[in-house]
Order: sequence, then C-alpha cells, then structure tokens
Amino acid sequence: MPKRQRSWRNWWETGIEWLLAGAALVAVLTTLGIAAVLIGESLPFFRVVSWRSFLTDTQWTPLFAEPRFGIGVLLSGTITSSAVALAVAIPCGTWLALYLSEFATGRFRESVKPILELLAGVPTVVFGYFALYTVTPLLQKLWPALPGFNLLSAGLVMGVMIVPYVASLSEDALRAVPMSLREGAYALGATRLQAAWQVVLPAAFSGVAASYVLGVSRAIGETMIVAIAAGQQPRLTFNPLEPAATVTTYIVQVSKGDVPYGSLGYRTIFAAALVLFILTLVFNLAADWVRRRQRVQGCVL
Amino acid sequence: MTNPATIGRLGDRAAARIRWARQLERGFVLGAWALLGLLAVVFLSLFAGVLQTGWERLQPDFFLTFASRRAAQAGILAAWVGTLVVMAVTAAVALPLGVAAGVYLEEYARPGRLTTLIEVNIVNLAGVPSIVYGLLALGLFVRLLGLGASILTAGLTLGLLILPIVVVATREAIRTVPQSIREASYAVGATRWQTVWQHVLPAALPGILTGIIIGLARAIGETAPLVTIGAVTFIAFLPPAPFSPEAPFLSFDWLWAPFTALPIVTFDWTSRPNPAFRPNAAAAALVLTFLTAVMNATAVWLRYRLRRQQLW
Amino acid sequence: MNNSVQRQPANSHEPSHVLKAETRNLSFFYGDKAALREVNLPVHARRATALIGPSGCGKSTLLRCFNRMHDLYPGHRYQGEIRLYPDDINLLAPETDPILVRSRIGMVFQKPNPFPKSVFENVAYGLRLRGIRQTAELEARVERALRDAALWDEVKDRLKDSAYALSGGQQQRLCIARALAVEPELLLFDEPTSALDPLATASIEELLRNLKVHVTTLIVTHNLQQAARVAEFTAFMYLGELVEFGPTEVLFNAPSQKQTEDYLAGRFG
Amino acid sequence: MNNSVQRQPANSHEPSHVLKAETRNLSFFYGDKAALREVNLPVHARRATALIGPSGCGKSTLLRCFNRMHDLYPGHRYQGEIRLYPDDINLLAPETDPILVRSRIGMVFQKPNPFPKSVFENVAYGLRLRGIRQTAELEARVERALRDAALWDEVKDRLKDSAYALSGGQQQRLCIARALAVEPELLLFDEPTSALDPLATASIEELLRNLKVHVTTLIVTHNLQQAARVAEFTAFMYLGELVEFGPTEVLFNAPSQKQTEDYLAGRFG
Amino acid sequence: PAGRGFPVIRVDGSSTVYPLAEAVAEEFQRNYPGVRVTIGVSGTGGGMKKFCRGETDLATASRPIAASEREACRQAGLAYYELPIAMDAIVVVTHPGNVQVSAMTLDELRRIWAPEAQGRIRRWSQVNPAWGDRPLNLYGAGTDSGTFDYFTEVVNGKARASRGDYMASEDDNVLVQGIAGDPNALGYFGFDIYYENRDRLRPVPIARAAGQPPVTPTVETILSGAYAPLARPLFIYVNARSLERPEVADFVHFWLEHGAALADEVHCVPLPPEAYAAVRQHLANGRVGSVFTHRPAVAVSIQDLLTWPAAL
Ligand SMILES: Nc1ncnc2c1ncn2[C@@H]1O[C@H](COP(=O)(O)OP(=O)(O)OP(=O)(O)O)[C@@H](O)[C@H]1O
Ligand SMILES: Nc1ncnc2c1ncn2[C@@H]1O[C@H](COP(=O)(O)OP(=O)(O)OP(=O)(O)O)[C@@H](O)[C@H]1O
Ligand SMILES: [Mg+2]
Ligand SMILES: [Mg+2]
Ligand SMILES: O=P([O-])([O-])[O-]
Repeated sequence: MPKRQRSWRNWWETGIEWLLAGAALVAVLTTLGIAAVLIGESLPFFRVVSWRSFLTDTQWTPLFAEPRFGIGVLLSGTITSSAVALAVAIPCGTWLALYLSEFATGRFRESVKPILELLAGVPTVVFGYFALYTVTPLLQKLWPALPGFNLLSAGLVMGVMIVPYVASLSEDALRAVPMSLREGAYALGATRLQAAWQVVLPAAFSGVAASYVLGVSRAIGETMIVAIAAGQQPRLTFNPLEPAATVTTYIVQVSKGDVPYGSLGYRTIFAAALVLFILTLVFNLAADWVRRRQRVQGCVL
Repeated sequence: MTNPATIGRLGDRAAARIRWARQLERGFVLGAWALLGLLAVVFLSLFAGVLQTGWERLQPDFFLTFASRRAAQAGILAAWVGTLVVMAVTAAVALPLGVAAGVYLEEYARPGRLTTLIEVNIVNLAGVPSIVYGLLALGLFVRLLGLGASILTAGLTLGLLILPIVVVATREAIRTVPQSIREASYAVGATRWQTVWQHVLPAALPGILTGIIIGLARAIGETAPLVTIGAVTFIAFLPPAPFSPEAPFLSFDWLWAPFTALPIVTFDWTSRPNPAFRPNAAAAALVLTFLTAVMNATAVWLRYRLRRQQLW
Repeated sequence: MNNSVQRQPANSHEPSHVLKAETRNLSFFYGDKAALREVNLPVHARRATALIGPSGCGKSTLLRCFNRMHDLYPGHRYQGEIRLYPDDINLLAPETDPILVRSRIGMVFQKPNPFPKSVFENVAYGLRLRGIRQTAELEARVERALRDAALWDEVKDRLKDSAYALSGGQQQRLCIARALAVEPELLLFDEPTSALDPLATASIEELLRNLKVHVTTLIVTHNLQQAARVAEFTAFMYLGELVEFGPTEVLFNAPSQKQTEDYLAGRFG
Repeated sequence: MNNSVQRQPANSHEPSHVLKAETRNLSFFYGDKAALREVNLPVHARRATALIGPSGCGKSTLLRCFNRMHDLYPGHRYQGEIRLYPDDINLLAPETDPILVRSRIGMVFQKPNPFPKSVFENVAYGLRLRGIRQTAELEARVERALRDAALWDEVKDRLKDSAYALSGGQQQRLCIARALAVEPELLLFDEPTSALDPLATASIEELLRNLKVHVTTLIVTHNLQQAARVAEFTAFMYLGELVEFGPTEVLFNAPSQKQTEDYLAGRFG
Repeated sequence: PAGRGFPVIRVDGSSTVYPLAEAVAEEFQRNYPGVRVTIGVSGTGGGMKKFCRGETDLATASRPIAASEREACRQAGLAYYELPIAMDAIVVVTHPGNVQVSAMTLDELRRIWAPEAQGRIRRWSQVNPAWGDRPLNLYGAGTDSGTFDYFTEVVNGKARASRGDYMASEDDNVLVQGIAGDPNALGYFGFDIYYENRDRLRPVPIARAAGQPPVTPTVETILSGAYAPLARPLFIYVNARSLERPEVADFVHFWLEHGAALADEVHCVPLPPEAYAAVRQHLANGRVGSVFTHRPAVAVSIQDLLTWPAAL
C-alpha cells in the first residue's frame, strides 16, 4: 500500500475516532448543560434567598406575598413517597428476580420478562389515576381516616411501577453470574434457594445494586403519580398517611401554571430541580464508586 | 423425597438442616407465585379500569378529529401525529449519538480519566429525573436557543433523555460480538473502523435496535418534560408536511411547529373539571399504552430472534 | 499427613466390597443427543481413578452424573444406574435426593470457582449448609480442610480476605479445601489443573496423591502423564463409550484396544 | 498441489537469506507483566516452525507479536525487534503500519471464527479490503484459496450459504482459506486443531504439510505429536523464555536442555 | 419562533380563560379552515410576558394588565387593545353534605385564609361555633394562578398573602376530587369548575359583611354585580400590529360575535350583549391601551370599565 494511501487512511480513521468521541462527550455536555442551566437560573434565586433558610426553613410558600423557601418541606414528601415505593419495589423486585433467574424454567422466564418490561412501559399518567381512583378508595376501606390524597397510595403505586425495573435488571445481573459458581454451591449440597441467596446474589451484588439505584432514581424523579395522587400540599411530614408535595410535583405544578419567566417564583423550580439533580447525582456517584471499588477488588465476575 | 436415613452417613443435624432448607425453598417459591399473582391482579385491574372507561371512545373518529371542548367530539389526531413526529426526531437524535458513543466506549476508548468521566456521566444521566431534562430543555432549547415549545425542542429533549438507554444497549450488544470476529477481521488487514462498520455493527444491530425501541417506548410516555417545556397548548392542526410539490420539495418547517402529544392530552383531559373528559383520557391512555406495548413487543421479538440466530 | 500410602494396583474384576461406586449400563442424553452409551465403570474405594480421552468424548458428562449435576438443567436424561457402596443405593434413582447425593460426593471444577466470600467463609460454606454453627467447630474443621488441601500455611493470616485475592493455584486448592471440609466419600475432579501453571499443577498433583488415604477420587484429565502420576486406575473413553478400563500401568503399557493405543501414541486427540 | 516437497532439516544458524523472519531480543509486557523475555527465534522461509510449551508459557503471546495483534489492546508493550525478510523491516517499529503488517502476515485462530457472512464473502473479505472489486477476479481467487485449503469440493455448491452452516473442521479450513486468499508471506496458527475432532484434525494437518510449498508457517500447538508430524523446526518455550530451538527431530530426540526433556517426558505441563 | 413558515395565530395566557379561548378557537377554525390557532396556558403573567415581547398575537388575562407589563409593552413600542370578553367568579365550596355551613361572611373567610391563620385555625368551630367541632381541611386554587391572586387580594387584602397549609393544586380535578370526597373540606376555585361539578359540590353563599344578605354565585348574581367582590372580568389583549393581519382581525371579531354563546357553553359568564357592542366600537375607534392605568382592579363592574378612558 503506498504511503499516501496510508496517511489518508490514518486521517480518516482518526477523524472517525474524534467524531465518535464527540458523540460520547454529548453525555458529559448534557450533564454540564443541566448543571449550567440549573445553577445559572437558580443563582439569582440564591442571591435573594440564603442557602441557610433554603435548607432549614420549615415552610415552602414561594409564591406567597411573604414567601418562605424551605426545600426540606418538598424533600420530606419526596423522601417519604420514595421510601414507601422502595419498601415495595426492592423486596418484591429482588424476590421475583431470584425466582425468575434461579427457579423458573427458561420458557416461563422468557414469557414473564417481556411482560414485566411491558408493564415498566405503562405511562405514569395512567398509574397516577390508578392510584387516585382505585388504590386510595381501596385503602380508605381499610383505613377510613385516610385522606383522599396521600403519600401512601402514591408510593405504593410507584413501588408497583418500579417492581418490573428492579426485577428485570436484577434478573439480568443474576443470570450473568457464571454457572460455575452455582455449580460450586450445588456440589456442596446447597438447595437452589441457598445457592441463589448465599452465592449468586452476593456475586451479582453490583448489578443488583445498580437496579436498586435506578429504582431509587425513578422513585425520586417520578412526577406524574405523586402530582396526581399525593396531593400537592407542601407540608413537612414523614407520615405516609398525609398528603404532601414532592420536589417534582412542585416543578410540574409551576411549569403548568402561570409563573412568569424570570420571576423569583419561576427560579424556584430551578433551585428545586438543582436539589433533585444533586440528590440523584450524589446517589448515582456513590453507587458507581462502590461498583468500581468492587471491581478493583475482583469480586465482580 | 427420600428419608435422609436411607442414604445415611450425614447425621441428624445435617438432615434436619437440609429438610429445613427444602421447606424454606418451598416457601420462597410459593411467595414468588403469590407475588406474581398479586402483580397480575394489580395490572389487570389497572388495565380493566382504563379499558372500561375508555373503550367506548375508541372509534375511528377519535383518531381523526382534533381536540374539542366537547368531550364527545374531541379526538387525538394532533396528539398521535405529534407523538409520532416527536418520536421520529427523538430517534434521529438518540440513534446516531447513542450508537456512536457506545461504539466509542467499547471499541475506541482507552481506559483513562476521560473514559471514566464519560461512563460515570452516562450512568448518572440514566438516573436523572425526566423533569430535570425538561428544565434543561426549558433553559437551553426554549429560552437560550429560542426554539420554542416546538417539535424540535421536544425531540431533542427526549433524545437526550433516552441517550443513556441507547448507549448502554449499544455497548451490551457490541460486547456480545465475540472478540474472535474482530481479531479475524484485523488479521486479514482491516482497519479499526472497517472492523467496526463491517463486522461489529452488523452483528450488534438487533441488540442496538432493541435498545432504541425500548428507549423510544420510554420516551413516548414521558409527560413531565413536555409539560415543563410548555407544550400544553390547544393544537387543532397538523404540522406542515415535510414534502411539497414545488421546489425545494423538502421542508423542515415542521421541526419548528408547535405540537401536542398523547401523554399531554391524556394529562390535560384527566385534569379537566368536566368528568365527561374522563373516557377521552382513558382512551388516549389506552392508545399510548398500546403504542408502548407494540414497541416493547417489537423489542422482545427482536431480542428473541437475535438469541435464536446467535451463531457464536 | 501420611505420604507413605502404597500403590496397590488392583484388579478391575475385584469383588464389589472394595468398590466405592460403579456405573451400570449408564447412558446419558443431552436432549436427544446421547453423550454416554452403556458405560460400566467401577470406582475403587480409596483409590484414584483417571478418566482420559479426546475432547468431547464424554469425560465431564460421566463425572457429573456422579453428583447429579445434570439435574440442574432441563432436558438432561440419565439411563442406567450408578451404585454407591457400601449403602448400595442407586444415585440416579428418582427417589434419591440429589441434595443428599451432593452432600456426600464432592466436586472440584476445571476453573477455580471460589464464592465471592472470604477464604474462611468459602471453606465453611458446606459446613454451614449442614447446620454447623459453633465457631469453634467451624474453625477447627476449616483449618483441617485447609491443611489437607496444603493451603493452610499460605492463607492462615488471610482468612478474612476475599477469596479472589488468592492466585489461581491457591484458589483451586481453596476449592479443594471447600470440598474436603464436608468430608465427602467420593471426590470428583474435572481437569483440576488445566487452568493452572506448572508449579500450581505440581502442588495439586501432590495433594491428589495424598488425598487417597481417606477419599476415593475420580479425576478427568487431558494430561496423560498426569493420569499416570496420580491414578491407580485409568479409564479410556471415546465417543461416549468406555473403551478400556484397567490399572493405570497396564492400560498405559499394554492397552488391549487399538483405539487406546492410537490415542496414547498421540495419533489423535 | 505438490505433495513431494522434501523435508530438509535446516541448521538453526543458517545465514539469514533463507530466514523469513526473526525475533531479536523480543520481550513483551501485558501492562507490568512480562509475558516474553528476550526471545530470539528464527523463522525459516517455506518451512513450518512449531511452538510448544506448557500452558501459559507465552506461545500465543509470541505468535500474536508477529502480526501486531497486541496493538489492539491498551497497555500492551513490545520491546526488541521482529525482522521480516527479505525486506529486512522491523515489524514492531512504531513507523511500521500494523495494518500493512497484517496484510502480509495471515493468522488462523484456535477456534474457527468465520464472519457471519456467506462462505464466499468470508474468503473474499480480505480481497475486498485490498480494493479488489471485479467479480471475475474475486471468484477466481476465492476458488483458488478454497482449493488450497482443501475445501473447494465440499463447499463449491454452498458458496452462498452462511459459513456457520459448515462443520467445525470445515469452518477452520474456511478460516485458513480466508487467510490464504490474500497470499500472505507468513501464516500464523494458534492451536488450529485443538477445538476439532480427530478427523478434522487429520485433514488440517494434511493441509499444513501441503501449505509449506509457498507459505512460511508458525504453529502453536499443545500436541507434541502434531508438532512432530507437521513442523521442520520446533521451539520449546517455558515461562516466557525460548528454552530451546532446533530441527524438530533433533529437539524431540536429543533435547539439549533438561527442561525440554522433562516437558517432552510429560513431567509437567 | 413557533410556526416558522406558515401563518398561525398565537394565543397564550390565562388558564381561567383557556376553556373559552379553546372553544372560540375550535369554532373559528371550523369556520375558517386553513387558519391555525395555538393556545398556550402560561398563565396571565406568563402570557403577558410573551405578549409584551411580541411573541404572541393575543394574550388572555384573568386580571388587567399590570403596571410593569404596561411598561414592558411601552418599551417594546407595542400598542394593544384591552377587550373584556366574559366574567368569572370565585366560588367557595364544601362537601355536599356539609349543611351546617349555610353562609359565610368575607370576614369569616379572611379569618380562615389569612396568613396568621396558618397552623392555628384548624377546626370549623374556631371560626364559627355553629359549624361544628371538626377538622377544617382547606383546598385552594394553585398558588401560581390568577384565581389565587384575586382571591387573596379580595379576601386577605393583599395579593398572594395567604396561609400555606392547605391543599393547593393547579389541577382543578384534583381539587374537585378532594373536596367531593372530604366532608370537612372547604375550598375555592373558578366558577366553571364548580359549575361542571355542581352535583358533587355545595357552593357557600357569601355575605359582604355581617348582617348583609349572603349571595349564592349564579350567572345572574355575577352579572348584576351582587356577587362582587368575588366576581371579576376576563380580558383579551390584542397586539395592534397583529390586528392588521386579516386572520387575526377575523379571529377577534369572531370572538366578539360568538363569545357570548360560547362562554355560556363553557360556564364562563358572558357579558351582556350591549357590552360586546361597546367593545366592538372601541376596536373600530382604535382605542388602544388599558383603562386600569389609575384605577383599582378589584370589584369593578363591567359597565364602569367600558366607559373609563383608556391609555397605553
Ligand atoms: N449442555 C450440553 N448440551 C448438549 N451437548 C453437550 C452439552 N455439554 C456437552 N455436550 C456434548 O456432549 C459431548 C461430551 O461432552 P463432555 O463435555 O462430556 O466432553 P469431555 O470429554 O469432557 O471433553 P473436554 O475434554 O473438552 O472437556 C460432547 O460432544 C459435547 O459437545
Ligand atoms: N491479556 C492478557 N493480560 C495479562 N496477561 C495475559 C494476557 N494474556 C495472557 N496473559 C498471560 O501471559 C502469559 C502467557 O500467555 P499465553 O496466552 O501467551 O500462553 P500460551 O502459552 O499461549 O498458553 P495456552 O497454551 O494456555 O494458550 C500467561 O501467564 C497469561 O496468563
Ligand atoms: Mg470436559
Ligand atoms: Mg495460547
Ligand atoms: O391563568 P390565570 O387565569 O390563573 O392567570
């Protein structure tokens, strides 16, 4: 091959590599873009409202004549509804994943998993109205004092919505564990459950944990279900039996509403979203760090 | 089951332990069945409810008319067209970017800070709430770039939203292509790009398609980001056609057109005070769910075929 | 550990009271595909028996029948019997609980497969499965197993470390210790050294020679010299059939079958 | 094809004009780990050279240096030279284009790795890469390569079928045809028969003997008999070093090194 | 720039006016096929902002233009028409079973909703012992709606001054659902929302002061001014330059002509016929600007504001 051809080829190959790298960098740019927009829009907000009061105030009434900006109020709703959702999704999802990967026959698994994935795709608006019109009345039969809007029913439905994610992703991780590990356990006389719980699950831990993290992210970021069924009342509470607003609820409420661009009220949604973003960022980074550390230790298969 | 005594030599303690483990196992399986049953009941009642409410509205007219203040006359023409058009833009954004990023990370990137940075970012973006993407779009596309609440804005937003899904799917698909195929290609003198383009990508294509479809299925139901970019509008017309009989024949005006989409009308109708809109909302939700189901089913089918065709 | 056990090449037609196990007309099917055909293999008690043969001849398949490993996969089917002595039960009988079979018959695999747990917990795992809880007993038995596996000195200060921190050869010995800890009556090895370097191989072979004092072993190997070094009996398999069985020296030096001779001479495989 | 080429055991210290290639103080590192140490291996033109040695000794690593396969992975590092004759260029020099190297030096792998394309396209691929477009020329060269690989008669009616429809042995010969089609000067084989059954192995060995008429070959094998059967020269490697090199008959019958002797006697590996 | 390349009438603004605007747009497009109308719901403030930047042709508003918005329009050199098009009222409602509460005075309302009431007024009996000793659960229009602004201004004397511990929702349906299911509920929102759900809710008659007769909100009482101060006019603001485009002029005239009938249909309270005539006259006369330059925007009667002079 003549030299000229080689250099042309090298240019072409390098050009392509740069192009691909550019595409990969879009992920970084997106993160930066999110950070820039959120910080840029909330900077003027924090010029008016101090970080201190933002983090410690116990009231959230940003659009009132005498506004109060205690993000803790919204966070309490987010945390409570997410906790309810995860209390449902993580045990149920793990249970199902273990069952599907270690017990179910191949054919059963192959037919259940697509259904799970299909359920994971049901639009959340639909779940929201299911929570409000079906689950809440049902819960009220058991618990007459339950208000029509409450974090419990929103959280439960959110949990049900997240179960398929956790189950499907965990199952992938469990099945990726090499058969040789299972055989090692079976060869010692372990039952399927013992092998699954004591050997396969720890071996798949990082993948299973990743599914939990995604579940948590979904719960924290879920908007429509809580907006519809949890009530949109900013209230500092960790009681799932009460109505409350979450960070996402507030954002969508304001975006749907009439707050003019550029006003302080408008900027609150960016400040609130910034908190949400930092929350999921910290969470995902921590999980990623754990995963990487584990990989270094060689426990990941 | 055998009485452990007949196989002897293990001792009572071990035998008791094994019996206990077996019982636990049975409990676990029963529990899993109960759980599956419960989930089935929940989802069936969900679908039954929606179906019951919305069934009557699923007439041809419903798909062929625009929104109306009269519930009985309101249709989803603008909404489903909007959804399809926005999905097309979303795919056009996410597919090339996601596949390129996936190829870069799997085939080109050397381990190092930059690669780690990109990987961490992708993992993280997968967890960023969709409403935050909505605010990114509001600040960047709508305001800064002045694209307005247009089809382009929505497509870009949802495209970024599903980018991590496409990247991860691409990477997984590429990883299933055995190294031996690459080495075979290099060994006859192919360059990296030739290897990727001629061997790796074709072999990974079904997996990549599965990923993009699952991503689109996720995007199609997203409401929050569209609400934040301000897409809740009354739209009783379709975007301009991309083709015209006169020169220049092709036009991209539709990218800048305002739009509405299925999740938006669903949300709008459900939040209307007039209960007569409830069946409309349910019917729109059904259409949306059906579209999602079709997409997911396509993905499942693709994956199934892929697994059957797996040659290595 | 007693190194002085003598080799007593036994006659393959010895009465069964010195047999630990025996396959009777054993056939095995992966779905429709027959992988074993009418295999009749005696396994002498407290001796090492080697299974040799070209790749794909069914060595691993046969070995895995002994602890019902095939039960884990759908569509796998046994025919015939494997009798375990002195109880004289049929391991393959449907009424025989595979968990109990596996509790009595240990196995070591081609690639080391330690659990993602500490060194100690790896060895203790089988004991815990049998309901042993007392720390003292656990510690004593883990130590004994590690000593028997000639690993104790290397890991006694690292019992809490992850098993993955060990080298390949150490991991394989750990897997042997894990199998030994529960005092199996029969120990199956599937090419236990093929993934290891020469030094690690030598230490495992040494171990194999010593084990025979109390354990019966059945070893699949592709290394003929290894078979010659560690096993009293050798079985040569080909295309799912047992072609020849006999005392190792006899089989290697005076094979009765043409196929065995060709294989040993390296004419195929 | 001419089967009558005589074997001329050559002296390993022959002048380099009959050498096709030669490594000079070649060391290789996987990251920090040295896998080859100061290897000096001559490769005689139009002869087969076998690389033998225990698992993990670096045979594959050495082989893959010849076509710069290691370039594909980050952190891999060469030291020393591989000179290719008669051009007398250093294959490992940074200014040597690895793509060019691979265009001139073919490779066949342990497991058959056909592309998921038709039989014809598999063989034609390398030709297309070299810019050959005319159907007539492609067809002629594909046919010649398939004939050289002794596969033509079996596949001439199935050229459009997927390569995966062939048997393992046929796939491996297809991979050889794919490598032959571009007329390499040197052909590398990494345990080309270890995944094949005895019959397929025999046909590949036959092919290897015939190839030497126009191609120089370098073959990694774990089967000593195979080395004896196909190679004029044999190199014994151990722990990343070249222990001994010589005409096959000399090395096998009168090894000069104790390690070689031990290995050939099956005392390790 | 929404709708690049094809003519669109862009309307944005009040959520209160939205149902009416939607009805007008729907009918208009039926009569003038080919003209496209989009209606956004950015709220009165948001709509005004876009309007003053010239991004929209019409702004819908549930309150008069504010001083700052007038200033913005002046800066942009933008002339506009202010056209009252309907009346709206805020209705205070309870659960239909809540018969103890037969009427309320403005003062009682203030005691319930004042900022000072937060956390303290939690039972009905604290306001009026006759209402029973039971929890008082409050619901109100979203805090970023014009309804909230107007209600707080009228009741608490200062716009946006309110207690915060109540269920505030942008989603009208959420409120209706909440109040209809809660025997201890008290809430407020727009007349149309109440009217759509009148069989599920009970309106509370409001007295301006103790001793005065309580007035139930009906179309008659709202139009006659008897229900003041919780009734208010709704406006559209029209960009004078846009009005030169024939389709915009058609749209505005269409609105004025058919607005009354449509308002009736969507449960806004239409203006009396002579008021529409007056508005049309203002248009014809080119009377640009607002009448609220120096006047309060609370509790005005429609007759008054049609006669006041306008200024930009
Ligand atoms: N899970 C399976 N399903 C179908 N066929 C199988 C399966 N496992 C093995 N076989 C086939 O059964 C035959 C015997 O395989 P087996 O693994 O027992 O051979 P082996 O003698 O252990 O070979 P090696 O030395 O390569 O390990 C082979 O032809 C193999 O292809
Ligand atoms: N990618 C890699 N990274 C790090 N070390 C490697 C890598 N590949 C091989 N090695 C190590 O380099 C040494 C030589 O390996 P190589 O594969 O060349 O051995 P081999 O002689 O071909 O063995 P085998 O007969 O098993 O194929 C071994 O110790 C191996 O563990
Ligand atoms: Mg095997
Ligand atoms: Mg090798
Ligand atoms: O949308 P508003 O009418 O509440 O301003």
